[in-house]
Amino acid sequence: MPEEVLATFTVRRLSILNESGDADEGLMPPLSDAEIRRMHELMVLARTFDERALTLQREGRLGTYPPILGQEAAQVGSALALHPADWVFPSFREMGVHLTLGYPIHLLFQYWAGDGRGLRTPENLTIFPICVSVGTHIPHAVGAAMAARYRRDPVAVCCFFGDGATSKGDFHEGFNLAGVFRLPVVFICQNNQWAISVPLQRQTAAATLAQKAVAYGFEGVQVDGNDVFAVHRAAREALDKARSGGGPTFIECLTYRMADHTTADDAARYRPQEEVETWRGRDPILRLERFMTQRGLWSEEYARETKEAATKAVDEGVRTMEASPPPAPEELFDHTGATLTPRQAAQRKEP
Amino acid sequence: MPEEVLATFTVRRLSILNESGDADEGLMPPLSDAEIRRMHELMVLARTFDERALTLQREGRLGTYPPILGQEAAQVGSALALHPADWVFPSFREMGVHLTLGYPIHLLFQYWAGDGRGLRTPENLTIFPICVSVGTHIPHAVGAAMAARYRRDPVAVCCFFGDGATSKGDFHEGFNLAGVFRLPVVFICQNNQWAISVPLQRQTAAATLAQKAVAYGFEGVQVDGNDVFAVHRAAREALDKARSGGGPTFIECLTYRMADHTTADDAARYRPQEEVETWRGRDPILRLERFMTQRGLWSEEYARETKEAATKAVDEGVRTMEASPPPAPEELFDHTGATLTPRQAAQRKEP
Amino acid sequence: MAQLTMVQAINLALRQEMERDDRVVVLGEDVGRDGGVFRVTEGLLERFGAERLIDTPLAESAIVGAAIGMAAYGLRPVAEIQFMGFIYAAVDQLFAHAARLRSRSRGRYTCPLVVRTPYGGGIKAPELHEESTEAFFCHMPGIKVVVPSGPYSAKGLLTAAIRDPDPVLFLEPTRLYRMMREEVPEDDYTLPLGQARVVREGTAVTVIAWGGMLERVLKAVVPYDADVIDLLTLNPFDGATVLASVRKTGRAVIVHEAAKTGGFGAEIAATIAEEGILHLRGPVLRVAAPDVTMPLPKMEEHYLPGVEQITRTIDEVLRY
Amino acid sequence: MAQLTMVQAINLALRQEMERDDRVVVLGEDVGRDGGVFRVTEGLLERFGAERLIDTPLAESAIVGAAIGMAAYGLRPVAEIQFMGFIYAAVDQLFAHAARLRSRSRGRYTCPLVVRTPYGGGIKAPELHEESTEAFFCHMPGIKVVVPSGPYSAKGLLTAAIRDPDPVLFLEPTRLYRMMREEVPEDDYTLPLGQARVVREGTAVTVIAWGGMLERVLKAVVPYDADVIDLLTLNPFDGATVLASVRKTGRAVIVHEAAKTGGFGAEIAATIAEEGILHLRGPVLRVAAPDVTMPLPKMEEHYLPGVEQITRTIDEVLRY
Ligand SMILES: Cc1ncc(C[n+]2csc(CCOP(=O)(O)OP(=O)(O)O)c2C)c(N)n1
Ligand SMILES: Cc1ncc(C[n+]2csc(CCOP(=O)(O)OP(=O)(O)O)c2C)c(N)n1
Ligand SMILES: [Mg+2]
Ligand SMILES: [Mg+2]
Repeated sequence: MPEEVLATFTVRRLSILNESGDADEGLMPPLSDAEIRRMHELMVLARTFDERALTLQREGRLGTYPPILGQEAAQVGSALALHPADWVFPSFREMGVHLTLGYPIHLLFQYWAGDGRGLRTPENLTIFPICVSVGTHIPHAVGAAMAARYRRDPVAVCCFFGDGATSKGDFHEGFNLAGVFRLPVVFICQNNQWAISVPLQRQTAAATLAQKAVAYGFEGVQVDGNDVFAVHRAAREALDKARSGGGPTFIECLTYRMADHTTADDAARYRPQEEVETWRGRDPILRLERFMTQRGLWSEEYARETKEAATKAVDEGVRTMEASPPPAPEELFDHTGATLTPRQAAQRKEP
Repeated sequence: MPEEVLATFTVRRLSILNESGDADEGLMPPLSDAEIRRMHELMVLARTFDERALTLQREGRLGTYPPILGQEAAQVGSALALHPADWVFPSFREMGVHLTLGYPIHLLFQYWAGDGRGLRTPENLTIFPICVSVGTHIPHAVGAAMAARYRRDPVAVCCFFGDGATSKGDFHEGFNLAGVFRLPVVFICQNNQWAISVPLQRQTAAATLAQKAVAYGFEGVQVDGNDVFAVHRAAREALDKARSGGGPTFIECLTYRMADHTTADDAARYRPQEEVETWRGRDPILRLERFMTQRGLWSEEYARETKEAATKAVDEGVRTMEASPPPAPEELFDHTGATLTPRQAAQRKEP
Repeated sequence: MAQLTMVQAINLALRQEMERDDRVVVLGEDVGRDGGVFRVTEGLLERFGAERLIDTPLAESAIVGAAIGMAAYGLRPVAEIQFMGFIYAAVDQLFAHAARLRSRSRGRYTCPLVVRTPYGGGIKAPELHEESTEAFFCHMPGIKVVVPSGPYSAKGLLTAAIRDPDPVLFLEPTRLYRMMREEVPEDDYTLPLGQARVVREGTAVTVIAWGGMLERVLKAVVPYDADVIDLLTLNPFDGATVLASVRKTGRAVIVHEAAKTGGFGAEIAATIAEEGILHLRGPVLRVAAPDVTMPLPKMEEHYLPGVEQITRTIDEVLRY
Repeated sequence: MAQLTMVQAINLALRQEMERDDRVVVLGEDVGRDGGVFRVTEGLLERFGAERLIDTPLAESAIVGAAIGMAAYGLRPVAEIQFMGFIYAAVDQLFAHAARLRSRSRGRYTCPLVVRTPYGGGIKAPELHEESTEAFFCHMPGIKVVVPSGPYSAKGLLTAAIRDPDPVLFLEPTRLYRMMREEVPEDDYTLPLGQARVVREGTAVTVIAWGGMLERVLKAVVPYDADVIDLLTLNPFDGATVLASVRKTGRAVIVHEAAKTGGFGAEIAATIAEEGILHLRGPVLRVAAPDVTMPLPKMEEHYLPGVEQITRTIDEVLRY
C-alpha cells in the first residue's frame, strides 16, 4: 500500500573487540589496564566456578545446575558497569553477575545444592533472589525502578533474562510500564539463542530481539555478547542514562549457550554440534586474552596466577558450603510470614 | 553509540477519504455504488442500534452497555472485508462488526440485557462470544488460526480489540505466536485513544500502536479509523494475505471513543470536552455521506429510507428480545459441561 | 464520627494511611484521575499527586508484579485490580512471587503489599465482574486473605492490611459498597487480621459467613438462637472462634456465595470435622452457590444463596 | 502387554490417540524435537510431524490460550505445561476461558482440551518444579482435574481425558514417572473420569489419597484393616465411593502432599462431615504438608507427608 510514512526505526549493533582480539579504539570504553585485568579475572572466576559446579553436580554434591559457559563476557561486562547502590534482578543463569558483584561463592553453591539459605543476599548487596520462573521478575525490576524514582534515589535497576523470556507476557507488561513511566531501568537479555531446545527463530519471528524495544517507545540495541568491551560500554551508557533520568534501555547481548541447558539436559538431542563448534571459536575469554596479549597485559605467569586465584576462591566456597550444617526441619516455617499463623505454629510442633 | 545498522523499520499510515469527503481515487478499494451504499447503511444501522441501546439502558431495559459511537467505520469497514467462513474474535465493543455479519439484533440486545443466551452465535456464523476480559481472546484467535492452517482451510481469522488491550501479556504472547508460525490471522485494533480514563500516551510510550508489530516480525500499519475506505482496503488486503499464506498483519485503526466508556462511566471526569468536539468533526458517517453526495449516491430520500430501515430492524430486535421469556432457573446448569456432575445434578434438583 | 458507606470508609483508610506513611502508594487501572470505577480512590490524586496515585496501563500481572518490586524496595504499595475476574492474570505474580519473596530470600526481602479488588455478586454487572473465588487464594501460604463485611470493618481491616509486613489480598464485597452506612471513626484504628467477629450470640447453631453473605445471614437468623460468626480474615482463619462456638452449639452452617465444591466453606467444615467433631450433633452444612460459574445478571439471583436457602439449611441442621 | 513406566504409558496413550484421531495435536515447550524434558513425548515428532507436535515459544498463557482456540475450532489439543509451577501464568486462560467457553456460548463452542503437567514433590528439583496445588483447580466448575497414580491409570485416564468433550487438567505425579512399572495394555481402554478406585478393602478405616501419595499410603496401611481409595479424578470427585467406604469403616484419613489449609482434602472432609457424619466414630483427619510453600530439595522430605506420619494419623483415628 502506498501511504504516508509515520515513523522510521533502526536497530543497531555494537561490537568493539573482534575474534582476533583487535579492538576498535574509537569505541573502546575508558578502562585502565587494571580494570581490563579485573574483567579478565572475573571471567576466569566465572568459568572456574562453572566448571566446578558441573563437577560437583556429577558427584552428586549439587542439584540440577544451568551452566554459563560462553556467557562470561555478557555477565561480567555488564555487571562491572553497575554501581553498588543499583538493584539487580537476575534470572537463574547469571552466576557471572553474582560473582562480579561479590555474592559469596559458598552461598551460590549452597543454593545450587538445593539449600534455600543460599538465596539470602548479604546485606551489603541489592541483588534479588534468583528467579526460576522465566521472565516473571521483569515487573519486579520495573516496580523497584518506580520506587527508586519515587524516592529520588540516584540508582539504576538492572534486570537480566534470556531470549526465551522475551516471549512471556510479563516481559511485555513490564517493558511497557517501564516505557510509559520512563523508568531508570536497564534490561539485559542474554540472547544465547536457545531456550532449552527451542532455537531463536522458533522463539520469535523478529530478526533481532533489540527491535522489540520499538514496541515500547524506548531504545533497544544489540551488542556482541561475547565482546566484553561492547557489553560493558553499552551497559555503562544505559545505566548512566537510567540514573540521570533518561529512561529505560534494552540491551540484547547476542551470545551462545555453549553447554547443555542444565545438567538434566542433553543438547545433542536437538542441536547440531557444528553450531557449537562455530561458537567455540568466538569464546569471550579467548578473545579478551588475545587483546590483552597485544596490549602486553597477558603472560603465562599472570594467566597461571589468575587461574590459581580463581580455583582457590572456588575451593574455599565449596569448603564453606559443605561445612555448613543442613537446615533444621523447623526452618521450614521460618520465613513464610513475619509471624507464624496459629496453624503453622501447631504444625511446627508436630513430630 | 556509532554502530552498524542491523535493520530499519517504517510505520505507514493509510488514509483515503478525508473529512470533506474527498477520496484519493488511486487508493480507493474497488467498490461498486451498491457496496458503498451498503457500507453506509450498515454504519447507520450500527449507530441506530447504539442509540437505542443507550435509551434502553437509561430505561432500565438493558444493563451496562459500551457505546460504539464514532467507531462505525472501523467496525463496518473491516467486517465487510470478511468472508463467510472466516472466524471472528470480538472484544466487547464491536457491535458494528456483529451487525455487519448478520448477528441477530435481538441476541445482541439480549446479551446486553444481561441474558447469556444472547451469546449463542447462530450456526451460520463463526463469531466467538464477546470477550469481556480485555485482550485475553487474542491467543484464542491465534489458536484458531493454527487449527485452520492445520486443516488447510482457506480461511482467515480476524481478532478485534482496543488500545488498552495492547498492554496485556496475552496480546504479546498471542502476537508472538502468530509471528513464529506465520499464521492466517489479522489483528484489528480500534485505537479509540482511551481505555476508560487512561489516555493512549499513558497506555504506551510508543508513538503508534502499529509499530508494535515490529517486535513480532510481521507487518503493522496504521489506518485512519474514521475512514471506512482505508479501513476496508487495509482489512481486505490483510485478510487476502492471510488466506493465501502470507502470514499475520496488525492493523491499527486510529479512531476515537465519542461516548462514555460505558453507561456506568462519566468521561467528563477525566477528559476535556474540546477533544471530543475536535473528533466530532471527524465523524465517519458524515464523511462518507459527503463522499456519497459528491458521487451522487446520497439523497434526502435515500437517507430517510436508510434511517427508517435501520430503525425498523432495531425496533424488531427490541421486540423479539423483550418477547423472549426469562431464562428458567435450571438453565444455570445447562452448559457447564457436556454432562452434569453428580453434585450438579443434585444441586439442580434443590428448591 | 460519621456515617459512612464502605466506599467512603475504604477511601478514608487509604487517605489516612497515605498521610501517615509516605511509603504508601496506590496503583491500578483508573485509580487516579477517574478515582476508580467505584470511586474508591476519589480525591486521592488531587491530594497526593500522580507519583502516589498511579494510573497504570491495562496489565494486571504488571500491576501486581511492579507492586512486588516496589514493596521489596521499601514502599507499601496498595494495588487495585479493577474486578476480581481480572485477578487471574496476576495469579502467577501472587503465587510464584508475592507469597514467596520472604521465604525465597530467607527473610532478606519482604513484600508488604495489599491487593484490593471488588468481589462478589449481586450488582448486575457484566461477565467476570462478580467473581467470588476467594478460596483459590486461601490455599497459598504467605498470602493473607481479608474480607470486610461493612464500612467499619473495611476501614479497620484495610488499615491493618496496609501496615501488615506481608502480602494481603483485600476483597471488597461490591454489593456492600453503598448498601449500608455505619459509624466509622475518623480516628486511627485497626482490626487485627486473623480474628473473626462474633456478630450475634446464640446457643442452638453456629452460622459462619463473610463479606456479602453476612447481611443475608443476619436476615435469615432472626428467628433462631444462632451464634453468627463473621470470619473477616479467611487466611489465616480464626479456627479458635469457630471451634469455640461449635463446641457450644453443636451445629454448624457455613454460608458463602462461591460455588460449593472447593469453596472456603470446605476448609471450615474440614476443620470442624477434624477438631470439633465430638461436639457435633449433626452434619456440618454448607450453603453455597451451585457448581457452575457466575452467570450473567438475569440469572444471578438464581445463583447466589438467598435468605430462604439459609433458613432452610438452619432448619435442617436443627432437626438433629 | 508390556511392563511400562508412567512416562511410557503416557507416551503410548498420546501416540495411540494421535493415530486414532487426527484432531489430536500436542503443543508446549520442548515437546517436539526434545521429546519433552521428561521424554514423555519422545518419538512423537518423528511419527506425527511438526504440525501435530508443536514446539511453542516460552509462553504458558499462550499455550493454553491457543489450545482453547484450537479446541473451539474443532481440534483436540493436548497442551503441556512444563512444570506445574508455571501453570499459574495460564490460570486466567483456564478459569476465565477454558472453563467457561461452553457456558458463555450456551453450548455453541466447546473446549475439548487437555492440559498435562508434571506435578508434585520428591524429585529434588529446583524451585517451582514440585508444586502440588491441585486444589486451586478443583474450585472451577467446567474444568475436570485428573491425577493418575501409576502407569495403568495414566494411560486409561489420559485416553479418557483426550476423548472428553470438556477441558481436563491432567496432573502427572513426577515422582512416579519412572518409579514403577505396571502391565499396560496396548489395547484401547479408558478409565472413566469421575470414578475412584478402591485399591484395597478393609473395615476399620478409610484412607483416601491420590497421585504420588498413594504409594506411601499403601506402605503405611500394611498392618491395618484399611479401605484405601485412590481418587483418580479430583473434580468431579467420586463422593459416592468415599461415602460408601466411610459408612462402612466409620473413620476417615485423607492424605495429600499439598499444604493443609485449603487443600483438596478439605473438600473431601467437608463432604464427609456433611453427608456421612452419622456414620463417623471419630474425627476426619488430614495428613498434609504444613502451611508453607514447597521448599528447595534439602528440605523437601521434611515437607512431604511420610509413611510414618500417615501411620501415626491412622493410629490416632483408630483410638475412637
Ligand atoms: C515460566 C517458565 N516456563 C518454563 C520454564 C522451564 N524452563 C526453564 S529455563 C527454560 C528456557 C529459558 O530460556 P531462556 O530464557 O533463553 O534462558 P536460558 O535458559 O537460555 O538462559 C525453560 C523453558 C520456566 N523455568 N519458567
Ligand atoms: C483484563 C481486564 N482488565 C480490566 C478490565 C476492565 N475494563 C473494561 S474495558 C477497559 C478498558 C479497555 O480499553 P480498550 O482496550 O482501549 O478498549 P475500549 O474500551 O476503548 O474499547 C477496562 C480497564 C477488563 N474488562 N479486563
Ligand atoms: Mg536462551
Ligand atoms: Mg480504547
